[in-house]
Amino acid sequence: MLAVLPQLLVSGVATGMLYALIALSLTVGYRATTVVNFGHGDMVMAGAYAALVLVGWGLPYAPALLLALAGLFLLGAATQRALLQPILAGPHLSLAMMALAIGYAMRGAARMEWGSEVVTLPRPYEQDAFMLGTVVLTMDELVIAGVVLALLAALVVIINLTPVGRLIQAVFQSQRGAALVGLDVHSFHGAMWGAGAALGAAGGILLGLLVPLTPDIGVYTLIRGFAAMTLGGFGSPIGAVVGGVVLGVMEKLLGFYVSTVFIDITAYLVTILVLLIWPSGLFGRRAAVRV
Amino acid sequence: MTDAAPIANPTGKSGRSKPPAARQRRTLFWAVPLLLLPLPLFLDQYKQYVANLILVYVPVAVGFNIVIGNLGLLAFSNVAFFGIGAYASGVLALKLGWPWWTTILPAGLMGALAGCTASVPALRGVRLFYLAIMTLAFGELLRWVYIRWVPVTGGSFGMSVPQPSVLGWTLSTEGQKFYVFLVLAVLAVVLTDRILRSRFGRAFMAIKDNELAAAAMGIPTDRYILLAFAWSGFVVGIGGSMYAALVGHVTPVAFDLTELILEFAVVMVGGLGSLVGSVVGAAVITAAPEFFRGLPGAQELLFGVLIVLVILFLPRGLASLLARLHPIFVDRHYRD
Amino acid sequence: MATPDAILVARGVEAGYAKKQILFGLDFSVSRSEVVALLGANGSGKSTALNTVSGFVRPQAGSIRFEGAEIAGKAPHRIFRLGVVQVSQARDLFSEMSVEENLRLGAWVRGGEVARLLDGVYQSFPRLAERRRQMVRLMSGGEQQMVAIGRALMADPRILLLDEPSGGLAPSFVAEIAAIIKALKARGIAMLIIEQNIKLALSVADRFLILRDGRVSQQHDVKAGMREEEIVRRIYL
Amino acid sequence: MASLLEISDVSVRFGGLVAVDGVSLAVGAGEICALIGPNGAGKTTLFNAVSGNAAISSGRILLKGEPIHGLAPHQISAKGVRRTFQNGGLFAGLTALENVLVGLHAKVGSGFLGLLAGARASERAESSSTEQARALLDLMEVGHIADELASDLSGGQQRIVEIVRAIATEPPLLLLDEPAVGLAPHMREQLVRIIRRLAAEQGVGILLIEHAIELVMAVADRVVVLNYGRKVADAPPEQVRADKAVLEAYLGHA
Repeated sequence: MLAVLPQLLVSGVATGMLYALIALSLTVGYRATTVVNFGHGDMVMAGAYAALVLVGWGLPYAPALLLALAGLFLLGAATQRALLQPILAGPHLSLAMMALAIGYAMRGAARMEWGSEVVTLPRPYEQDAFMLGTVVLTMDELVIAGVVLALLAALVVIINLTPVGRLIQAVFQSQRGAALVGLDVHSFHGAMWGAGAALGAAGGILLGLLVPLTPDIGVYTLIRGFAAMTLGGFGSPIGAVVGGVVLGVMEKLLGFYVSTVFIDITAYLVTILVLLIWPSGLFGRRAAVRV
Repeated sequence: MTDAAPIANPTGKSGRSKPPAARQRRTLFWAVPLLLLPLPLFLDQYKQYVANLILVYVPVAVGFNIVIGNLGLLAFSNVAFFGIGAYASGVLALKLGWPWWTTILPAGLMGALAGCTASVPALRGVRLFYLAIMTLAFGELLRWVYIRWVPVTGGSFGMSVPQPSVLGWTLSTEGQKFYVFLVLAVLAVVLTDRILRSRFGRAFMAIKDNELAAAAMGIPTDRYILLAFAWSGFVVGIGGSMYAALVGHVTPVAFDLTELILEFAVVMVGGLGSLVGSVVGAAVITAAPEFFRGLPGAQELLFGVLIVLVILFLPRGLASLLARLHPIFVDRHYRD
Repeated sequence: MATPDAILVARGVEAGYAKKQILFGLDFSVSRSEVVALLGANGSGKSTALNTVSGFVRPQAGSIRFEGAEIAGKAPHRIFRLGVVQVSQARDLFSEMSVEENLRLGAWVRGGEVARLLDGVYQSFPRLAERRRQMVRLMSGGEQQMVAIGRALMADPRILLLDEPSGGLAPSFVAEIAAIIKALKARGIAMLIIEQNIKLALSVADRFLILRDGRVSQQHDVKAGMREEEIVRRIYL
Repeated sequence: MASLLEISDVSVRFGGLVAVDGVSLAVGAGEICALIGPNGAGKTTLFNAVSGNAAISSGRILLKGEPIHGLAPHQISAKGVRRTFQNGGLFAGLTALENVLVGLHAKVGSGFLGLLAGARASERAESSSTEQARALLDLMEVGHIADELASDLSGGQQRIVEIVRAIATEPPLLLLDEPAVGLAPHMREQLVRIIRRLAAEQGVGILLIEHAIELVMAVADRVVVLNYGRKVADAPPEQVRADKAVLEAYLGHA
C-alpha cells in the first residue's frame, strides 16, 4: 500500500496545480470586487473551447492560446463592466444570480455548438510518460505543472516588481485608498475580472489535457476552485495556490486509501468542514466581505 | 426635505396601493385553482404533463422563496430538499411498497430534516457567499450519495417509481395527477401565506431587514432561521414527492447545479419574496423550455439572458408587473 | 459670498444615500489660498458634503464648480485629476506597504516630479523621512495621519479636503497636526476642513461654516473673534 | 429604593481601546436621563452594553437589581429593555403596523401548528394584537400611516414608529439612540411630547443619547456627560449647561 504513496503524491500535486490555478483566478476577481463569481467555471470552460476553435482554424499553437486568453480577458472585463458593475451596490443575491446567469448562458451557447460531441484539445506534443524510479510521470502532468509554475512565477514578478503590480496590491489593501489617489476603480474592477477570466481560461486549456471537454466542465472546476480557496483562506492568493495543491493530493490519497468516492466528494467535504470549523483557512484573515 | 409632510395629515401618496385584506387574498388563492379545474378537458397528454410540472414547481418555488426572498439568506440548499423529497417518496414506494400518497408527508418531513441540517451554517453565523458555497456543496454532496448508495437509490441510473395512487385509486392519466397536484400546490401556497402573514413571517422579514433590531425586539433569531429552513425543506420536499410521481423515474442528474439555476430563475423571474411571484415564475419558467425541445443549449442560453435582463430591468420580477395591474397581486415584494 | 478668486463654489447641493437625503441645498465657496472649516453636530452632513465634492457621493441636484468647471456628478478619479484631493476620515492607507510606497502611489495619477514631491513631503514631515521604510500598519495613529496628508500632497493638490484630521488622535498629535495644517496654509494651499476639535479648527481656519440639517446655517470670519463657548453653543447646545 | 437601571463601574474595551471607562449611572422608573458628549465619547457603546450588543469587560449592569450583562440581546429585550437605533432600525420591508407587531411579537403567542391548522385561537391572537398595534399608533399620533411601508415614511415618521415599536410591550426601560437626528422642528416637538408622556403616564424609565441640546433641555430630568469614555458630569440640565468641564469636552484640545 505504501509503495504507491510517491505516485499518488506526484499525480496529486500535478492535478492540484491545476486546481491552484483555478482557485487563484477566482481569487483575483474576488479580491478586486469582493464578489464571488459563481459563473467563473464557465469562463474556464469558454477558455478551453476558444482555444479549441482557434487551433481548429489552423492557427499555430502559441498565438491561438494567447488569442484565447485575450478573448477571455475581454469577455470577463466586458461582462463585469456591463452587467455586474451596475448592480454592485445591490444585494448579494442579485450578484450571485447575475454571475450564475451569465455562466448559464455561456454554457447554453457552448451546448448549442458542441452539445452532442465529445471533443479533446489536440496536443502539440507526444503523450509520453517518464519513469522516475517507480513513479510514473505523464507528459500532461509535466506540462500542467510547468505551465502553472511559469504563470505563478510571472504573477509573482508582476505583482512585486512592476508599477501595475504595486497598484494591484494597493487596491487589494484599500479600495477607497486607491480611489483617493485617483484610480478609476470601476475600470480596475473590470480589468481584474478580465485577468481572472484569462487565468481561468489558461486553467481550462490545461484541464482539456486531463478530461474530455464538455460544456459542463465549468461546474467541476468551480467546485474545486471554491474548495481550494476555502481551504487556503478566502481571498489569499498564496492560500489559493497551497489550498489547490493540498486538495489535489487529498483527493488522490483519500481516493486510494479510503474509498474511490472521495475522488468526487473531497472538494465538497473540504468546503463544508473548513467553513464550519476553521473559517479563516490556512492563510485567510478575517473574511473581508462587503456587507 | 423628508419631514415636509405634517404629521397630522396622511402622506398624500395616492399611487401606492395598500396590501389587500386577507379575505381578498384568500379568494385569489382559491378562485384561480377553481378556474383551472376544467383544464384537463382541453389539454393533450403532453401539455397536461407540462401543466403538472408547473404544479410541481409551485411548492418548490414557494419553499425556496422563503429562505432567499423572505428570510433573505443566500442559501442554495433547495435542490437538496427537492432531491430528498423525491428519493424519500421513491424509496418508500419502490422498496417498501407504500402507496404514493402515504409517502407525501414523509417526503416533506425528510425535506424538513434536511432543512434543519442545512440551517446549521447559517445558525453558526455563516452568511453571504460563504453560506451560498456551503449550501451548494451540501446539495452536491447529497447528489453523490444518490449516485453511490446504489442498493437504495439505484445509483446513476436512478429508480423507477411505481404508478402513483391515492386512497386505492391509481392515477393512470396526467389529468388525474393534475387534480391531486393542484390540491397539494394550493395547500403549499395557502399554508405558506398563513405563515408569512403571521408573527412568524414578520419575524423572517424582520431578520432579513435588520437582524440586530430583530433581536432587540426579543425575537430569538436562531430559532426562526431554523424554522424557515425547516418549512422551506418541508414544502420543497413535497414538491420532490410530486416530481417522483409525475416523472416516474428519479435520477441524480435531476438534482444537479442546472436544476439549482432553474429554481433560482423561477424565484427571480417570478419575484423574490412574493408568493404570487413563486407561482407565476413556476408557470413561466417551466413552460418556456417546452418551446425549445430538440435544441440543446438554446434553453440555457435563453434563460441566462432572461435572468440577466430581469435582474437589470425588473429586479422585483413579474410579480411587480402584476401588482401594478391590480392590488390583489400586491405581495411582499423584495426590497433592498 | 463667492469672491472673484473663489476656486470651489457649491450651489444648492442636494445629496444623500439611497432613500436618506442628507444635504438640503448646501451653498459655500472656498477662495484661493483660503482655509475654510466645516463645523456641525453629528448628522449635520459634513462628511457627505466633503464626499460630494470629491465625487464619492453623487449629488441629486445643485452645482459644484472647481476653477470654473462643473464637477458635480463626475467620477472621483476625474475630480482627483483636476487637483481636488481628499484625506478621508478613515485615512484609507495601504497598510501593508511602507511609508514611501504609500507616498509614491499618491503621485501616481497626477504624475508630477516624484523625487521633488517626495523631498517636499519629507521636509514637511521629518518624522516620515526617518521612517520611510516602515510598514504603515505598524505606525501610530498620528503618524498614519501624517502619511495620509503626505500622500495627498504627493498629488500636488490645488485644494485639499481634510476630514477630521485630529479624529482619534492623542492630544500631543493634535498639536502637531495643527502645526502641519498651518504650514500648508502658509504655502498657500486652499483647504476645506471638517473638524470636531473647535480649538484646532479656529486656530487654522480663515472662515468657518456651521452646518445644520444639511445646509449652512451660519458662517463667520475667524478674525471676527467669536468666543469659543458661543460657537460650541451654536453647534451643539 | 433600588433604581430601575443601575450601571456600576462599567468598562468596555475593544482590543487596546477603552471605549467606556468605569462609568456608573442609574435611571429610575419614570425618569428621563440624557447621555451627551462629543463624538467617540462612548455613548453608543454604553448603550450597546446595556442592550447586550457589546460585551462589558468589567462592572455590573442591573435591571431591577438583577444582573443583565452577559445575556443575549433578545433575552435582555425579553426582560423589558427596548431600544431604538441611531441609523433607523425599522424593518424597511414591513409596514408601520407590522413593525409594531414585531415589537409585540412575544405577546402574539400563536403556535406554529395551530396557525397551520387555521385554529381560531391563533387568528384571534393575531387580530387582537393588530388592534392593539393600531391603537398604539393612534395614541402616538401616527395612526394614519399604519399601512405604509416603513421605507416610504419620512425620517421623522420612521423615528416615531420605531419608538412605538419599542414601547409596544410596555417595557420598563427604553433606550433611545439619537431620536431627533435629522428631524424637522415640528417633529421634534412631537417627539418631546411623546417622550414626556411615556415617562409621566406609563412610568417608563428612559435613557437617551442626543446631540440636539434643546431637546435634551426640554425632556431630561438629568444629564450625564461622557468624554473619552469617562463620566465628566451628572446633573440637572441647567447645571450641566453652565458646567465648564462640559464646554471643555466639546471644545477639544489644541
